[in-house]
Formats: sequence, C-alpha cells, structure tokens
Amino acid sequence: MKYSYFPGCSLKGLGRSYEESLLPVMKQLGVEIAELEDWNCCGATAYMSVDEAKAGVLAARNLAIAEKSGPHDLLTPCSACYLVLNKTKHNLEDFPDIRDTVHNALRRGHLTYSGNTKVRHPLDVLVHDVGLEAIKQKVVRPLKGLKVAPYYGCQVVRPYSTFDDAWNPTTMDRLLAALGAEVVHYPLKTKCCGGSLTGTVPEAGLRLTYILLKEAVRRGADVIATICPLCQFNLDAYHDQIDRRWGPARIPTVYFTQLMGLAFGLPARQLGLQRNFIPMKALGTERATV
Amino acid sequence: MNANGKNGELRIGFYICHCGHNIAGVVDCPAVAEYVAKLPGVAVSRDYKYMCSDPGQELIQQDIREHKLNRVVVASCSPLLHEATFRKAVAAGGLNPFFFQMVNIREHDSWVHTDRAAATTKAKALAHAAVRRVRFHKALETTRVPIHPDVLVVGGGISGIHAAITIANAGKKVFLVERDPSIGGHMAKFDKTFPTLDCAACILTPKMSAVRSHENITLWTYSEVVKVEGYVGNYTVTVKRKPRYVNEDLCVGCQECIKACVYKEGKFPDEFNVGLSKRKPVYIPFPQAVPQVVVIDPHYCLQLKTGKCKKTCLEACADRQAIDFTQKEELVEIKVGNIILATGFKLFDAKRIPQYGYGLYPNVVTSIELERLVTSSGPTSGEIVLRDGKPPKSVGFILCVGSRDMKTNRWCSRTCCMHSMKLAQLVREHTDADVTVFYLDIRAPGKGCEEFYDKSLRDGIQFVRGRVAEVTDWALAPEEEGKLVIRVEDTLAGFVRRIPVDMIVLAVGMEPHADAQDVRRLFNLSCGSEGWFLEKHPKLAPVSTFTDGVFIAGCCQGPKDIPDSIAQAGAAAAEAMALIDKGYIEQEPNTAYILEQDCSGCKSCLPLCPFTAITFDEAKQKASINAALCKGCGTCVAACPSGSIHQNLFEDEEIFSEIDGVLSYA
Amino acid sequence: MPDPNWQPRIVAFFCNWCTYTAADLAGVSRLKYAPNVRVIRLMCSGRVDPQFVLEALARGADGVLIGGCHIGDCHYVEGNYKTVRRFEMLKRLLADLGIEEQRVRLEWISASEGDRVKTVINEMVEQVRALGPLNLPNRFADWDREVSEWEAHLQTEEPSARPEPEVTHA
Amino acid sequence: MPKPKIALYWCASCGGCEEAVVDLAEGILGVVEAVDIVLWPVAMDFKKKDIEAMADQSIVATLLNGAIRTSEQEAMAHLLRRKSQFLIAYGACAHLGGIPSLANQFSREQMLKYVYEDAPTMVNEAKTRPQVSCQNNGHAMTLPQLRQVVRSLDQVVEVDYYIPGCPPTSKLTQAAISALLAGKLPPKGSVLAPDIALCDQCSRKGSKPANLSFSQFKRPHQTLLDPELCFLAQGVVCMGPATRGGCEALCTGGNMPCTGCFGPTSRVRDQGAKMLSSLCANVASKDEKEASAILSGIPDPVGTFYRYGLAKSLLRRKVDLPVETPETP
Repeated sequence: MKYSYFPGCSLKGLGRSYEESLLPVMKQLGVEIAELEDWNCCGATAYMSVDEAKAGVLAARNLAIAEKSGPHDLLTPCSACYLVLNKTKHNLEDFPDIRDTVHNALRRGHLTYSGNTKVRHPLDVLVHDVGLEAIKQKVVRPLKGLKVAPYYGCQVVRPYSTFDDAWNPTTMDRLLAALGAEVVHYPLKTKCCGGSLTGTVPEAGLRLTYILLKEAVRRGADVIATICPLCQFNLDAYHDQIDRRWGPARIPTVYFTQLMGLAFGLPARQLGLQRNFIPMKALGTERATV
Repeated sequence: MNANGKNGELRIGFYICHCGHNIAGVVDCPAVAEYVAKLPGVAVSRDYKYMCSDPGQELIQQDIREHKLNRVVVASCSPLLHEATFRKAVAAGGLNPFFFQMVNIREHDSWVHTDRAAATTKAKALAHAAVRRVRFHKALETTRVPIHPDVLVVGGGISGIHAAITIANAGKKVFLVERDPSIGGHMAKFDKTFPTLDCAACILTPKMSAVRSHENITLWTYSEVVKVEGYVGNYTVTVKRKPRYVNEDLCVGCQECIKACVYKEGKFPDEFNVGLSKRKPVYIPFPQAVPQVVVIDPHYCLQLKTGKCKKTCLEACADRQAIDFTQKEELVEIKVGNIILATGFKLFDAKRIPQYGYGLYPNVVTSIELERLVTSSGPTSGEIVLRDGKPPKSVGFILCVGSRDMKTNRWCSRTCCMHSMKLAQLVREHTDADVTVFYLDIRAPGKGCEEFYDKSLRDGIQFVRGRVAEVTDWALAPEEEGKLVIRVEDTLAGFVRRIPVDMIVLAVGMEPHADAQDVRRLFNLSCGSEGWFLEKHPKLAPVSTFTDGVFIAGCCQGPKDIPDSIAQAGAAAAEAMALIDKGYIEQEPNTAYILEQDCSGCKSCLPLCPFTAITFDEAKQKASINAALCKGCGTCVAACPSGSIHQNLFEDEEIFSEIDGVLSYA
Repeated sequence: MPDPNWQPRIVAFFCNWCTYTAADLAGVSRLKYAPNVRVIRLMCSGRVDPQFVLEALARGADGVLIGGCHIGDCHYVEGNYKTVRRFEMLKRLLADLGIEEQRVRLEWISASEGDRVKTVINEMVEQVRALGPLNLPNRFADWDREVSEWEAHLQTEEPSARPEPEVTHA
Repeated sequence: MPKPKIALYWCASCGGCEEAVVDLAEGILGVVEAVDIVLWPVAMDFKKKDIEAMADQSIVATLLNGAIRTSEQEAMAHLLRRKSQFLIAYGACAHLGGIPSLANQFSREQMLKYVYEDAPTMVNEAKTRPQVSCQNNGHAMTLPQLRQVVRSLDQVVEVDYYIPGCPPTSKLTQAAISALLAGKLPPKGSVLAPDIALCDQCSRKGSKPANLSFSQFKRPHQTLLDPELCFLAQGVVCMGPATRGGCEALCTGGNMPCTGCFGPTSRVRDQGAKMLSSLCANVASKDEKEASAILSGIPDPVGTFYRYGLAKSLLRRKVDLPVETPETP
C-alpha cells in the first residue's frame, strides 16, 4: 500500500501535530507515504472564492505533480486541501473553460494532468483500504473508557460525500470504536466549527464553536476527535474568550490520528499532543496483552 | 406491386388540420396543402380547421365519393390519438380503412418547434412521405379475438377491493390476488379518514367481508403473480401461493392456536402496527383481517425453523387439523381477459433524511406510527404517548418528508397535508398538547378539505411555513433542555426559529414499491421517471396502459387519496367490463406473412420470434407465420435475408417510400 | 464550400410503444427541440432493417436515429436485443465505409422520457451539424461526373466514329 | 436467313466468365451453329472497328462480363449498347461490380501507390506510374484512364438482362441463350436465375437446426468443415440465405460456404445489409459486450457481406474518399 502525500500548509504549521501523528501511525500500519516534491498552496480559502480558474491552476499543479510521481492515490489530510483538490478535479471534468485555462497553465509548466490521480482523505484510506481489522491488530493500549465525540466538520463530507454520508458520517465512529474508545452520540458531528469567522466575526464564529464544545461536554465526552486542522484550532484555541462570553466548556480537541497513535502505544510527545492548549488527560497505562 | 388496386389510377386525398391554432399557429397549413396538391397522384388537397370534427370527417367521405379518391392522407395529430377516428371516416366513405395514412404534425412538429418556416418545411416533408407511402397501401381486414370474461385484480387495498367488487357485482368472475396475508392495505391501518373524520374501519370492513363472501370473487391472499403471458382478452397468469401452513378451508379463525403457541408473549415486530407492538410466529394480521385465517411465519416458527417444538398449536387446533406444517408453495395458472393492477405504494423511509433524526430520537415518529397510536385497537389502545409512556405536551408535524424535495422525491404526495391535519386534530382531541405544523404549502383541493384546514386553524393548531432544516436534541436555552428542537426558517416571519417539542411527527410521502420495476416488466407496462405506473394518456386514458387489457387504479399510478382511488378503481372496472361485454377486440392487421414461393426455407427467422408464431413446414421445407400468434413487431421481416417476409402496414416498399419522401423535401 | 443555409437532415425510426410515444409526450409537454428530425414510426426497433439506415443515408440523410424501448422493456419482449446487435455490426460496417460513428445513433427512450427525446435530438443535431453535410446524393453525382462527361465526349465524337452508311451502287 | 449475331466482351474481369462460355463444351457447338459470333476478343480476332462498322442494333445480343473501371471499358460498353438489341450483364462483375468493386474501399491514388510502389513484389525505384498519355520517341501513346470508382455495367449503360454468378453456370448460360433465341424472355431488367435464395437448393438444408443462434463465428480456415452440416450451424458465415439460387449449390456441394456471387433476390435492395441483419439478429448473447465479442468473429464486414456487390450496394463505395476531378482521357 503506497500513497503520495500532500500535507498542505497547515500540517507544516499550526496543524503540525496532525502530521506528527499521521506519519508514525501510517508507518505502524505498513502504509508507505511519499510526500510530493515541490508542492504548493492547494489554492484554498480566499483564492477559491475570488477566481476558481486560477485557484484551480494552483490545485492542478499539485495534482499534476502527483500524477507524474506515480499511479498512487493522493493522501490529503487537511479538509480544506481535500475539498479544493477534489473540487478542482470536478471543475476540470465539468467546465470546459476552467479546463482550458488550467491545462494551458500546466502546459507552460511542462506538466499535464489527465484526471487519473484520486484525492483521498486518510480517514477513507484507513477504514476502506487498510481496514478496521488491520487497525485492531495494531492496538496495544485500547482506549477503554475514553469517551470520544467524533467531529468531522464540513469540508470532507460536503458537497462531495465520496466515502461517507453527508449528514451522518460514521467512518470515524467505527474507527474510534475499533481503538476501544466509547463513541458518544454527537449529532453535531458535521456542524460548522466557526471556520474563519472565529477570527473575522467572533460573535458569530465563536458561538458556533461554543455550541460544539458545550454539547460535547454535556454528552459526557472526554475528548473531541477531529480530522481537520482548522476545526482543531477553533475548538482548542479560543477557550479563554468562550469562558468570558458563555462560561467554561473545557474539553480537549485532538486529531483522530493522535488517538490512534495512543492506542498503538506511541508516546504522547511523539504524537504532538503537548501542543494542545487544552491538554488531554493522561490515559491509563493498561496495556493489552498482544 | 400494383399500387392502385383495381382502380388503376391513383387518386389521393390530402387533408391538413389546423387544430385551431395548435397546428396552424406554427405550421403554414395552406402552404402545405398547396405543396401537396402538386405531388403526383394527389387529386384533392385541403386544409381545414378541425379534421377530427364531424364536418372534417364528412369532408373526407364526401371527397371519396365525389372525387373517387382511393387513398387518404390526413396530417394532424399523433396517429396514436386519432388514427382510428380517420380510418373509420375513410371506411364510412366506402374505402377500405387501411388505404389511409396519418401524418403527425402536431406532437412531432407544431408543438415542439417555434420557427414557422422550419416547422412548415418539416410538415411538407412528412406529408410528402405519407403521400408516397400510401400508394403502396393494400386493403386489409382486422381480425377479431374473443375476450376471456374473467378478470384478475392485483392488490387488495381499497382500490383493488373496490374494482373487484364492482366487476363481481356485474356478474363477472374476478380473481383478487394480494401479497399480504390479509386484504385491506394501508386503509386498514387508519383510525379515521379526512376530511369527514369518519371511522376508516367502519367503511372498509364491510367491503372486505363482501370480497370474502362474494360468489364471483376468488380471493387469494399471501399470493403473488409470477408470470403473465398472452395478450388482451387472453392472458395466462401464474400465481404463486405462498404456504401459510394453515389450511384456509379448515381454519375458522378461532385463534386458539395463537393463545397456545409456545411463545407466551409476542416477540416479533408486528407489521400491521408498523413494529410498535409484537406478535407471535402464529398470528392473524389484525382483528378484522380477511380471510379470518391465521398464518404461521416460517422465519420465526420453532417447528418450521428447527423442527423441534412441542407444537402446542396443533393440540389447540385439535380435530379441525387446520395447521399443516407440510404445506408447500404452489403455482396456479389462471386464464383471464383483463387485468387491473392496484398494487399501491410504499411509505417514504424517513431514515433517508438523517437530519430529521428518525431512528435516532425515539420520539420522532412517522405519520403512520402516530396513526396506529391514535387507533383504539392499536398498540396503546388509542393513547398518544411518548416512548416513556407520558403524554406529550407539544407535538410538531413536519410536512413534505420525502415529497417536493429535490434530494429525495420531487412529487407532491397529495395526501400528507390533510392526513397530518387529521392527526393534528386527533392529537388535540386526545391530549392537551400544543400542535405546530411545519409546511411548505398547504394543499387542500379535495372536496371538504379547505374547510378541514379552516377547522384546524380554529382548533388552535399553529402553522409555521418553512422547510425544517433539522431536528436536534441540543439545547441553547433552558426551555429547550430535554426536548427535541426543530430548527426552521419561518418564511412568513423571515427569521430562523428554534422550536422545542416533545414529539415530532414526520408526514412521510408516498413512493412506488421497491419492486415496481419488476411488476412493471411482469405486466409489460411503462413507468414514469418517478417510478409510478404510466397511464396511456394523462387526461383521456388515466386508467388504461400501453398494454391493452391491463388497467391501473389507485396509488400505483401516483399518490392519491381514498375517494380518488375508489374513483379510479371504478373506472378501471368499467374499462374492463366494456371489453368483456363487447366480447372481442379487433386486432390491428400489422402481422407479418411469408410468401411461400419466395421462402428458401433458410430458417433464419425461426429463432427470432418470441411468440413462436413462425413454424417450419417440413413437408414444404418453408417457413410460415401463424397470424393469430404474430404480434406485428416486424423483427423477422427485417431479418429475412432474402426479403421474403412481409409485414402488413409496414411493407418494405412503404417504409422505403417514406424514407425517400422525408428526404425529398429539403 | 459549405452551404451557410445547410441544415442537418436526420431520419429517425422510432418504435411505436416507447420512443414514438415519448416523442408524443414531448409534444404534449410543449418541449422545444431542433426541427431537423423526421420520424418514421415502426412497431418495434427490431423492424429497423439495416437497409433502411443505408437507404436513408444514400438518399440524403445526414444522420439516422433509432429509438426503442429500454433493454428488458421491449413491448415485444426482445426485439430491441436484435436491434442492438445489428446496430453494433452496422456501425462497424459504416465506419469501414467512411461514415462517422456519430451519424448513426441508437437510443433507448421509454414512453415517459419526453425530455430525453428533446435532449437526444438536440444533441444529435448538434453533433451532425459539427460533422457537416454527408450529402451522399451529391457525392454520388460527383463520382459519376467522370462517367457522364466521358459519355458526353463520346457522343460528340460519335458522328465521326460512325461508319458511313452502307451505300449500294448499282 | 442470316444467323443472329452475338457478341461476347470482357471488361474488368478475371477471365472466368470466358471459361464459363467455353465450359458449355459441346453445347458451344450448338450455339455456334445457331449464331454468328461477331466479337469475342478472348477467342476470335475481331476488332473494335469491325463493330463500329456495323449498323446500330445489328447485334441481337451482347454478353458483357466484367466490371467497368476504365474509360475504354466505358467506351466499349456504350458502343456495344448501341449496336445490340439486348445487352446482357454476364457474371457477377457486370451484374454487381464483383470482386473488382471491393476496390471501392480505396481511392485510385491509394491503389496505384500500392500496386506500383508499395507491393512487396514491386521493384520500381523510379516510381513510374501508367500515364493516360505520354510521348515516346516522338510517338504519342495513350492508355485508358483508370476510373476512381468501379461500376457495374448498369451504372454506365442500360442493361436488359443479368446472368448472375462468378462465373455463371453453363446451365444458366445455355438457358438464357435458348430463351433469347426463342424470344421467350421475362420482363426487361430481370436476373435470369430463380428468384429464391440458395438454401432452397442446398443439399445441407435439412441439417440446419430450427433454433440456430450464433455464439461464435469462425472463418473457413479456422475450422475443419463438416462436409454435410449447414455451414451456419458450424458458425461459418454462409451467404446462402441472402443470395439468389440457381448456381446448383456448387460451392456448398464442394464444402465451401456461399460467398454471395449471385447477388440478392429481387426483393432485396442491399444484399450485405440483409445478411448482416439476419446474422446479427441471431447472435446468441443478450449482453451488448458479449454480442460485440461474438461479432468480432467477422473481422471484415465489407469483404464478408459485399464480396461481389459493393458497387451495387446502397452506399456503393467508401464515401469519404477524395473525389478527383475527371480528366479527359
């Protein structure tokens, strides 16, 4: 099993603990990962809403490099990258004008993209390619008693719900259960985290963040598991402001890969868990007999 | 081929119909008539306002007599609509009706084009083709096929029941086949009916009993049609009778066996109560079931599953010996002349809209579940309660669940507005709960329905206009704690609301059955893109289908309420009876035939006929076609490698001349 | 030079039960589509003799459209299976004889798919328009010019080629 | 009374039709007895100018074989048409274009290039091609022009009757000549052979099953042919069902399938299309891909279905070949 890997900017910056946990987990599972050479911005956020064709060029350059590097699917952990790369693939198929612009631009860079490389999220790969059985095999420290709220955010399931249901995704629920965790019923799993509004219109954005947090607390979760760097940041970084506005709703938010790493027996520091504002309580040291 | 019969000279009459503005508004009819007038063999060419009217038909007859016409071409609407009309007119004028050809310049031209010049050009080309083609027409005779007087009705809901009784009352024999163990369908589950609030059971049960006791009705429940062969007047239908492990003739419906079952309590979801109660492996679907015969469910019965059971039921049945564990599935073949399909609908599965939380939150129920709760004979004996047994203080109805929705079903299910209002009124009657109805539009066109809506408003039921976004259980305000919260944009107030309630009722819409496509194939019908059975004409033939002798009634044709279903059932019954009383049908003489002297006996055609109409005469070493079996598809004609098979009405020369005709005018 | 007024001419063979009825439905629904198609009604797509397709092309059609019931839905049980097999071979034959694949099209359109009639016809008209005229009658005439001109030439030479009338001298 | 005059002429043909006339054997003596042969280039030394010298319509009948593919053949066809009361297309090439008309799949340029440059047996470094006219030592020399289209006789001049076959059988030839001499001819334009397909007289007819469908097509060289079983029942394409009979089923009798040289019956406009229609309809598979795989067993539909009749088929020729403007030969 081999995948090309597009980290995107977050995984090298604010979301570096995502990469720190993803890579060793994949290694443990025997999944080979090769980071793209000379990748660039995925084209996300502002660019995509200003000029889809030009954002498409940025995204397509990455796709073209991936296609050139081999016949492997492209692993894209960041939800924003995942959406933009997928959207670009769709745009290239559906809109001839965008296709022309993008292909012209690629040609100047001596690149081509024929649409063959698939863009995959690690959650999809782990559950559908690696398989829950293989993952269970690697669990040395089951997350017994850990109550987790699975939080998917929006971009991985909407609008292209390619590997899970748009309203009620369950892939991560099943993955967490395989790690031995107790998955709490969390119907807000695809609600908005506040997105960039937390920074621009905090009264709107933070309210959304707060609802997510306090509902996770109310439902008895010990931790929120997320799959997106922006979600993780929003849910983790604004607790002081939330305390001030609505009262405390303190709960740690970690990447699902970090929980996997813990279950696989990897040390917390190696998984970047020390970077959280709201730290996760240490887990029991009980080890499963392997 | 002598194109002109014995008359020698070819004298064609051409008529182009204005159809008011329908055709003349787009096609320059006088110009077409002038163009055709100059074509060889055309003796008369006219344009006229309405060719299908009496004066229009009279015009043709008069011209046949006065101008000695021997061919007639009419350019008007689709031949599927009026070919028969004009053939009759031609016959009334003294010509063989098949010396006629029709040109479709309405459905295929004026109605689908806007450019007058292009549409006129097309009309000329099509007219030219027909004028060329008609010269090859021959005098033909229709054949009469007798109609078997028995009728098959498929589906024992209110539509099927009504159709069966109507036909049986007219003295015809009816087979009524129902898939479930009892007839009654969806209506049997209802407590009251809108807008009169009369008791559903009180009006349905007598009709069900009438079916059971009617001397002209053979009722086969727990049975399915598995094969249909033949054609109008002469269908051979195979019915699979599933084993109910109880001899229908011996069982008296005393239900002692149910009491005696080794399962002391019901353990398995009761279909009739949509899973809200439990039943035993041996059961009777509901108290008024027809037939009053128990059925043993092989999925749960210990004896049938394992062969190891004390068989207390057998003891209870004692010397009646109605229980028979050796019963096997049985295939029965019947012959009927007409078939009425009343196979109904299925309810939308609310789980397909996960944001409404059905299956997730216990107090989100569907309309049919509430219906069972309201019914006095239902699982709660008519108490409307939450899952914890307490009465709700507030109830929200969400309309258009699986209706008028681009993501699920686009159609309006037509009954849910009124059905929900009925339930809302019953909730108000049975409890003190506040009731809010969330709607997109209220559709109340039925008789008495607008008044019923009025009554709902007067009863204090709240109406909020807007499609509900989601149902959640997370609270923002203290009054929301422990409640289900409906998030909706109130489009009349203009803002997003959060409305907490105790119980949510999803007004689920109607859908075609999951196996509608299989049933459709079985009976050789078409389905619309939504999956409902397609009627022959949406206005003029709403219960007929494209397969003669097969009619549709009730919700299998599209969502409708009880009065509409009954009206359709009656109409379908009348259509079938009209055929039966006529006694025969006239078959279009479009059969294929082989000219014996031309046939080389190559046998290429023999495997092609699905109706085994082609046989090989070993003595003559030639193939021949049995006209009675031939259905006129023409596949063998196209395949005959030496051109020795012909088809009446679709001769090679006729089609070649049509091809040349449509291409001869630019 | 392509004629700027040229309009594609397409001959369609529609089966009575599905596609012809669908075309009627398109009419009843007042859908609008390109006026370039001339429909010939047959009882079944199985009646479409490949000769009809060739004849239509030879007589000046720029394209031929065949419409039948969906596979499995044939009013005559399996007429359309025969159609699909014939069509497969016919396409190969036409390709070998230099006729572009897009000029002939087989479509399953059920009685309820009026909108599909519109889509298919519009699509096909545009495809054929893009290909340009097939115009076989004119091509035939072009080919035969070598013969007709030679014939005319022979006729001009004829008087000299003719023998002197036999004259008997007494 | 002078004996009726008969002419025999050949155009684009292999010579087989000439053999067929010779094959009349002693019958030919009867013919020679009854008629005066005024032209027969293969056997007798008459010249074109002899024919030109004759009065119009002075020949009772001309049996012309071969397709028409050069200007000279056209000129001869016109000449013989003028001089004859009956012009008879003799053999498959004159009747339908025959094997030579398979060349209608290629342009003249493609053909000349292959024959004079690319053919493996060709040594022609100068790439010399035949010229319509050239000068040699001050002498003007001409050759007939090769036409871009190969034609049947009736695509050039009016034809009265057709004697089909590659070649026609002695029986048919004799019968035609007898009918001609006796003045007992069918309507003009008739093909002088039975109007029923070959299966009617094929000895294998009885062995053909009533439910034949094809799950594989084999070519004759790919299988050991059963000497008695219907070829179609062996999965071998036999054009018999689509081909006019009258050939005495010689090929099927000789253990080779019919390839269609007698052309279609009078009820069929396009022999190939009809055979295609019948064969494909009877392919066993209901799966589009599988059916397509079965049909791939017929790799060359044009050569299979139009072996003798491409010129007279509805499309006549590969339609997208360039049209070269005629030059006066």
